[in-house]
Amino acid sequence: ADITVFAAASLGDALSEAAEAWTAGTGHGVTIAPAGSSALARQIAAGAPADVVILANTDWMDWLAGQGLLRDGTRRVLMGNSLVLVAHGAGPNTPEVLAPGFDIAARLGPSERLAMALVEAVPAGIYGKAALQARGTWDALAPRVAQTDNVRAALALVALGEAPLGIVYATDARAEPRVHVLGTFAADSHPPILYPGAVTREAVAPLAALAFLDWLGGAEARAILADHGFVAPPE
Amino acid sequence: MEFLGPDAWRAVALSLKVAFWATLAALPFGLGTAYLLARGRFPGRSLLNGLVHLPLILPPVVTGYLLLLTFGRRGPVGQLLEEWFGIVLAFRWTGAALAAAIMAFPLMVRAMRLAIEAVDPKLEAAAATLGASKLRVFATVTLPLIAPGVIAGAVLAFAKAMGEFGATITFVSNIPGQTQTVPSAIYAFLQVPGGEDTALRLVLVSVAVAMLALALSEWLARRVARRIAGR
Amino acid sequence: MEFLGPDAWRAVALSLKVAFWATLAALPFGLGTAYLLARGRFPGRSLLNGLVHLPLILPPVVTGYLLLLTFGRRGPVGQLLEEWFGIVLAFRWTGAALAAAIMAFPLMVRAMRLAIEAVDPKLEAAAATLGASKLRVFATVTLPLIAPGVIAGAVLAFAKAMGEFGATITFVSNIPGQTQTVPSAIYAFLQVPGGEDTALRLVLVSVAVAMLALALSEWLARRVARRIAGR
Amino acid sequence: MSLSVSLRHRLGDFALDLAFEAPDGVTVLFGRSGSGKTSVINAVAGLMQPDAGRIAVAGRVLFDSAAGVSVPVHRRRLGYVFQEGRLFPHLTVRQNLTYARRVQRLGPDAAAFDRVVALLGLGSLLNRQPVALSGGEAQRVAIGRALLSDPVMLLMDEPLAALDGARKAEILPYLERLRREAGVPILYVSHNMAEVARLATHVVAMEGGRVTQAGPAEAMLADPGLVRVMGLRDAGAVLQARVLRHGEDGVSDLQVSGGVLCLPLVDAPVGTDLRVRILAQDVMLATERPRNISALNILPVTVLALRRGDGPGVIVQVQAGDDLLLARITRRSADALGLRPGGTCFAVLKSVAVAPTDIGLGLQS
Amino acid sequence: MSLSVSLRHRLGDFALDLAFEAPDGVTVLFGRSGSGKTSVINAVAGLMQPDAGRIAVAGRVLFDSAAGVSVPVHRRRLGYVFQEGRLFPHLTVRQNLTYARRVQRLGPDAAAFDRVVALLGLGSLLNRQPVALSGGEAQRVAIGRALLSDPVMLLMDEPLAALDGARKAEILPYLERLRREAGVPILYVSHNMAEVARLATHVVAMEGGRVTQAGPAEAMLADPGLVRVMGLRDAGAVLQARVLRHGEDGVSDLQVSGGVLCLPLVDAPVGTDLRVRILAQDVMLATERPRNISALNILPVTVLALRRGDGPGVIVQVQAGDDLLLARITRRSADALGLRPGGTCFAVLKSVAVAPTDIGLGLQS
Ligand SMILES: Nc1ncnc2c1ncn2[C@@H]1O[C@H](COP(=O)(O)OP(=O)(O)OP(=O)(O)O)[C@@H](O)[C@H]1O
Ligand SMILES: Nc1ncnc2c1ncn2[C@@H]1O[C@H](COP(=O)(O)OP(=O)(O)OP(=O)(O)O)[C@@H](O)[C@H]1O
Ligand code: MOO
Ligand SMILES: [Mg+2]
Ligand SMILES: [Mg+2]
Repeated sequence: ADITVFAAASLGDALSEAAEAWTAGTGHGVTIAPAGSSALARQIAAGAPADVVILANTDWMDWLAGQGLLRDGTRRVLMGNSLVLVAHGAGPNTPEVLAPGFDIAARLGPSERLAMALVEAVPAGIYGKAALQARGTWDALAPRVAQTDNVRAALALVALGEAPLGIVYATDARAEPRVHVLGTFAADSHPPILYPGAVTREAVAPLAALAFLDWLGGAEARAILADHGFVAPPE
Repeated sequence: MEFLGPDAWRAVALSLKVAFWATLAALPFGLGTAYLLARGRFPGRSLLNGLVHLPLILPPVVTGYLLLLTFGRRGPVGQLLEEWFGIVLAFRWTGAALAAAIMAFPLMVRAMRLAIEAVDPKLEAAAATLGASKLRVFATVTLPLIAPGVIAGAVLAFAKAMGEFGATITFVSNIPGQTQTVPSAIYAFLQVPGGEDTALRLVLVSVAVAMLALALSEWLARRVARRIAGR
Repeated sequence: MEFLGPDAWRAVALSLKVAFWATLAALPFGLGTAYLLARGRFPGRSLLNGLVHLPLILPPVVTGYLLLLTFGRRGPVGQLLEEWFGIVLAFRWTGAALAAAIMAFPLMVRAMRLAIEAVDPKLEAAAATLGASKLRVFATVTLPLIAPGVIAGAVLAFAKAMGEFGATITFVSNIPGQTQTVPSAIYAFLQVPGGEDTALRLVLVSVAVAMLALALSEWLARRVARRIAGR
Repeated sequence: MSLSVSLRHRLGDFALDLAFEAPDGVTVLFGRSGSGKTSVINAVAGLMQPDAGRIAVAGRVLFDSAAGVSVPVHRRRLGYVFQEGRLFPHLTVRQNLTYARRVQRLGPDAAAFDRVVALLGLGSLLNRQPVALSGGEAQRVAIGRALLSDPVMLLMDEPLAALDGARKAEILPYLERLRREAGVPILYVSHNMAEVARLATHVVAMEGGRVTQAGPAEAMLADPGLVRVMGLRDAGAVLQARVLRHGEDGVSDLQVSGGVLCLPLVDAPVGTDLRVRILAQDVMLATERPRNISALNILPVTVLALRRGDGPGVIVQVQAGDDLLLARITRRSADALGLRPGGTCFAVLKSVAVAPTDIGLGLQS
Repeated sequence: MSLSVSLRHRLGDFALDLAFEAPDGVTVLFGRSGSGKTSVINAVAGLMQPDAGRIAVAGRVLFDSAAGVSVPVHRRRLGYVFQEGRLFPHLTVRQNLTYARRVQRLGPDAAAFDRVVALLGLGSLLNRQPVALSGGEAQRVAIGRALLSDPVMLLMDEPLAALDGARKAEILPYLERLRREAGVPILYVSHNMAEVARLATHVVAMEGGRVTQAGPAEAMLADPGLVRVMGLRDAGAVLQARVLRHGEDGVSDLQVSGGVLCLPLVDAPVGTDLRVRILAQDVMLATERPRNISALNILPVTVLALRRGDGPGVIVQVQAGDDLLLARITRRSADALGLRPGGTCFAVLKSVAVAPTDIGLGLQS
C-alpha cells in the first residue's frame, strides 16, 4: 500500500532519496509532505491523512503521544544530527569539536550578527542556545543573534554574507558551498538532536507504514541518510 | 535535464486550479460583501468590515491555524460540512482553495467596494424610475459599471491565491499532488540543501502565469472600461 | 499573571511603528505608480503593472529572499545605500518597514488606481481651462476626489504591514526589540507546544489595533466622501 | 384628479411646502430657477422622501406619510426625463431605449420603438454609446427612453431645454398626441412659456418652494394678473379654433368664436379642433379698422379690463366672441386711443406672428 | 482678427472640416444639435486635438499642426463655460469661483468677486456644495467661475440654456459689458436667436461639421437668404439707434436713421448708442399710413427685395433710412398690397414687441 509521510522540512532530500529506494524495493509508493514540526503535529491532531510522522523535535512528538495520536510501540528515534558553527565564504571545513576557548564574539566582530533559527521556538535554535549557554557565552551573544523562522533561512544569511557566522545543522552546512564549517558543538553541550518517527493512530496503511519505519532504521537507509550527514541515533 | 520535475509541474497545475476556484467561489460573496459595505447602513457594518480585513491583519499562519480549528475534520464547521454534505476541506485541494479565497477576500472586497462607491447613484435612480427593482438595477446598471473593479478584484484575488503560502500550508499541509501548491513546493525546495535552483524555476513559472493572468485582466478591464466610458 | 510580557509589548510597539512608516513611505510611490498605471500610455506599462503585483504573487519568503539579495548589506542597492547615505536596512526596523511596504504596495496601488480611474476627466479638463497645470490639476482636483481611495489604499497597506511575516523575517530576521514584529512573535509562540495562549493574546492585541485603524480610516473616508459628493 | 400632491420638506435652508391637484393632461410646473420644481418632481417619482405629505397619481396613493405608505420607485411606473439626461453609459442608444421593457420583462414592442425612433430622429444614433452624443442628441434619447417605458404618467424636467427650435417643434406634437391618445398625464417642468401655452392643460406656478397660483391653462394664461408671473414677453391667451379651409396661397382659415383667423398653413385636416396661443405683444388695438395693411386678422372686440403695471405697458383684456385675448400696448397708445372697459375696438394680429409651436391640438378632438 | 480657426477632424462617422475668422466681440457659433459646435469650441480650448489645422486667438497661435505647435490647455487662458456645468464637487461654490485665481497664484480680487457674485445672484449659495444646487444655480456658478478666471477669451457653450428668462435678461447685459469694457472676445454657442442678435458681432452658421455662412451680425441678420438658417420665427434685423429722450409715460424715443422709434422705457442715458433687434414677424407693412392704432412706430420705407419661400410667407427686405429691416408677411398680404422692389410703403411696428433682451448696447459707445 502507498503511504503518506508527514516529515519535518529539514529532512528534505535525504528522506526523499530513502523513500525512493524503499519504493524501488517494495513497490509501495511514498508521498512526503514537508512542513515545520509544529504545523505537522497540529495537523495530525486535526486528522491529517498521514501514515507516518517524522519530526525534528521530541517535544512535539511527546505532545502527539500525549494525545494518543500515535500507534503504541511504533515510536522510535530514526536518526541524529549535530550542530555546527558556520562562517561565510568558502574555506576548509573543520568538523572537529569547537575548542572551548573559541571566541565566537571576537570572530563576529563588533557589530555583526550571529544567524540562528528562533532560539525559543525552532529546534535548531533551541539546541544552539543550549550549546552557547553551556559555553557560557549566551548572555554576551544573545543581543546579537538574528533569528530566523527556520534553520535554512539562517544558513542563507550566512551564505549571502549578511551574517558572518551562523549556527546550523551539520546536514545543512554540507550542501552549501558558500559557507564553511568552523567546528561542531560538543554533543553533550545541548540536548541530543534526534528525529523521532512513528505510525499515526489514523494511518490507513499501518503495516506499510511500520515496514517503512523499520526499513529506515536498517542499514540501507542508514547509508543513504549518512550520505546527507545524518548520524545514527544513540542506541 | 528537465526544466521542472513532475512534482513541480503538478504543483503548478494544482496552484492554477486552486487559484481559479478560489477566485470564482469568492466572487459572489465578495461582491455581496462589497455592496453591503458600500451601500448598506446597518449596525455591525464596522464589525463586518473588520472581519473581512482580518486575514490581512493576521499572520497567515494564524489564519491557517484558525481554519484548521474551524474547518478541520475535528473542527465544528468541518464536522458539520462532512456529516451533512459530505464535503471535506481538510488536506484536500478544496481546503487550499478555501484558504486562498479567505486570504484573498479582503483584497477582492476592497477593490469592488471602491468601484461600487464610484457609481453615480443618479444612474441607479434613473433605472429605478424605468421599472427596475433593486436587484435588476444592480444587475443591469451597477454591475456593468463596476465590471472593471470586479475584474480588478478578481485578479488581485487570483494573484494572491497563486502566492498564498502560510495559511495554506498550515491548514492543508504540503502533500505533493494534493495540497502542494507552487509556494508550498518552493518552500519545500528551499528547505533542501541545493534546492534553490528548482525553487527559482518554480518562481519563474508562477510569475509567468500570474503575469499572464494580469495582462489578460488588464486587457479585459480596459475593454470593459472603454465600452462603459467611451474614453 | 500579566496579559503580555514586556517583549510582546515591545513587539506591538514595533509593529505599529513599522506599519506606520511603511504606509507613509509607500504612499507617494503608490500614488505615483497608480497614476501612471491609470492614466499613463507608455511602453512597459504592463511590465510595471506586473512588477507592482509581484509581491502578491510570490510566496513571501521568496520576496524576503529577493529583498535580502538586493537590499542586504552585500546586495547592490544595500551597498550603495550604506556607502552613499549611511542607510542600513538589514536587521533594522527600517528593513522591516521596507519589507512591509513592498508587500503592501500592490494593495495600495490597486486601490488608488481604481479611485483615479473613477475620476471624471471632464472635471480635470475644466480645471485645466481655468489655468491649472497638470500638477495643480492633480493636487486640487484629482487628489481630493480620490482621497477616499487613497485612504482605503493606505489602510489596506497598514493592515497588511501589521500582518506581514514571511518576507520580514526572511529579510531582517527576528531580533527582539529591533525587528521582532507581532507576527514574528506570534509565529514563535506557535512553534512550541502550549504556546498558543500567548500567541492568542498577541493576536487579540494586533486585531484590536488593526480594527481601530480600520474604523478610523472608514470614518475618515466617509467624511471625505461626504464632503466630495454631498451624498 | 389625476395627480394630487401635498408635501412638506426641508433641504438645507430651503423649505418646500405646497399642495396642488391636477387633472388629466399636462400639468406644467412653472417657476424660476431654484423655486423647487425638480424637488417636487423627485418627490412624485419617489427619488426623494418628503418629510410629510401625500402623493397620489391616477387614484393610486404613491406616498402617504400619515398612513406610512411609500411605493418603491420602480413600482410607480412614472417615466422620468431628467434635467441632465442620465443615460446609461455602458449601453448603446438602442439598449438605453429598450431598457425599461427589458427590465420589466415585457416583450419588445417594435412598433412603438420605431415610432419613437423616427419621431426623435434617433435612427442614425442607435448603435452609438452615450459619450459619442452631442448634448441635444443625448436629451432626445433620454426622452425616448422614458416614452418607451410605458408609464402611467410622464415626469419631464425641462426636457427640451437643450434642443434647438426645429427639434422642439418636432417633439411637441408627439407630446400632445401622447397626452391625448395614450391618456398619459404629464407633469412638466418648464421655463418656456411657449411650451407652457402649447402643452399645459393646467399650470402650477411656484416660487420659493410654494405654489403661488394654480389653475387651468386657459384661465391662467388669460389672467392679466398673472402676466408678471409668466413674464411680459411670454404672456398670451389661448383660443379654441377649428380649421375651416386651407387656401392655395398657403394660408389656413380658422374659425374662432369671434370671427375668422388667417394663419400660415396649419398642418391639420379641415374640421380639427386646435388651440392657438396668441401672445399679448402680438396683438395691436385700433379704434378704426385699418386698411391696406399686411395683417390679415382684424377682429372686432370688446375691452373687458385694462391693467397698468409699474412699467410703460398696459395689458388689455378683450373679448372676441366667447374667447378672451390679451393685448399688451404702451400707456401712451392706450391714452391716445382712449380705451376703457366696455368700449369696442379692433384687434389686429399678424398672420405670421403665430408660431407653429403655438398651435396645438385641442383637448377634445 | 481676434480668432482664426481652421481645422479638420474625424469623430466616428462625423467629420469636422471648417475655417472661419472672427473679429473682436462676440462670435456666435450657430447651428442645429449635432452640427459640431461643441467640438469646435473644444478644439479652441485645447481639449480636443484636431487632426489638422491652425487656431490663433488675439494673434497668438494656440495650435498649428503644420508647425507642430499646441499650447497646453492651461496656458491658453480661455475661460470655458461648459454645456454641463462641471463644477468641482469637492469645493464649495465660493471655492469654485476663486479656483482659477488660486491655481494661477493670483491674489484674490475681492472687487471682481463681489461684482460677479452680485450679478449672478450667487450670494446665498457661496457656502453650498455643488450637489445642493438646482440646475440653473449650478450653471450660474459655472459662468461665474469662468468669468473670474481672467481670460483673454471666453468660450461659452449654451451657457444660458438652463436659465430662466429673468436670469437670462440679467446676465446678458453683463456679457455685453464684458465684450465692450474688458475687450474680452467671446466665442459663444447658442440655439437662441434672441441671444445671437443681442450679443453677436459676428455669426458663424454651421451645419454637419461645416461652416455654411459667416459674417458680421448685422449683415447676416438682415440677409433674407439666411432666414431659413436662423429659423423663420427668429429672423430679424438689427438697427443702430441713439436714445433721444425718455418720456414721462414710460416710453423712450430713439433716433434711427429712418426716423424715430418709440420703445418701452430703455435703461440707458440719453445719447447712448444702442442695438435694437426688430424681428421680421413683428413688422407689418401698409401701403396707407394706419391711423388710430396702438402701434406707435410707423416708418416710411422702400422695398428692396422680396423673397418667397416654399411656405406661405414672404420675407420683405426694406430700407428705412440707412438701415435695413426685414418683414415677414403672408403671400396673400404681399399680393393684396402689390409690393415690389422699389416701391414705397410704411413699416408698422408695435412698441412693446421689442423685448428688453433685444436691446443691447452699441459696439461703439
Ligand atoms: N441638498 C440640498 N441642500 C440644500 N439646498 C438644496 C439641496 N438640494 C436642493 N437645494 C435647494 O433647493 C432649491 C430647489 O431646488 P430644485 O432643484 O428643486 O430647483 P428647480 O426649481 O428645479 O431649479 P432649476 O430650474 O434651476 O432646475 C434650490 O434653491 C436649491 O438650492
Ligand atoms: N466620440 C464620438 N464618436 C462619434 N461621434 C461623435 C463623438 N463625439 C461627438 N460625435 C458626434 O459629433 C457631432 C458633433 O457633436 P457636438 O457635440 O460638437 O455637437 P453640438 O453642435 O455641440 O450639438 P448640441 O447642440 O446638441 O450640443 C455629433 O453628431 C455627435 O454625435
Ligand atoms: O525541521 Mo524544523 O521543525 O522546520 O527545524
Ligand atoms: Mg431643476
Ligand atoms: Mg454641444
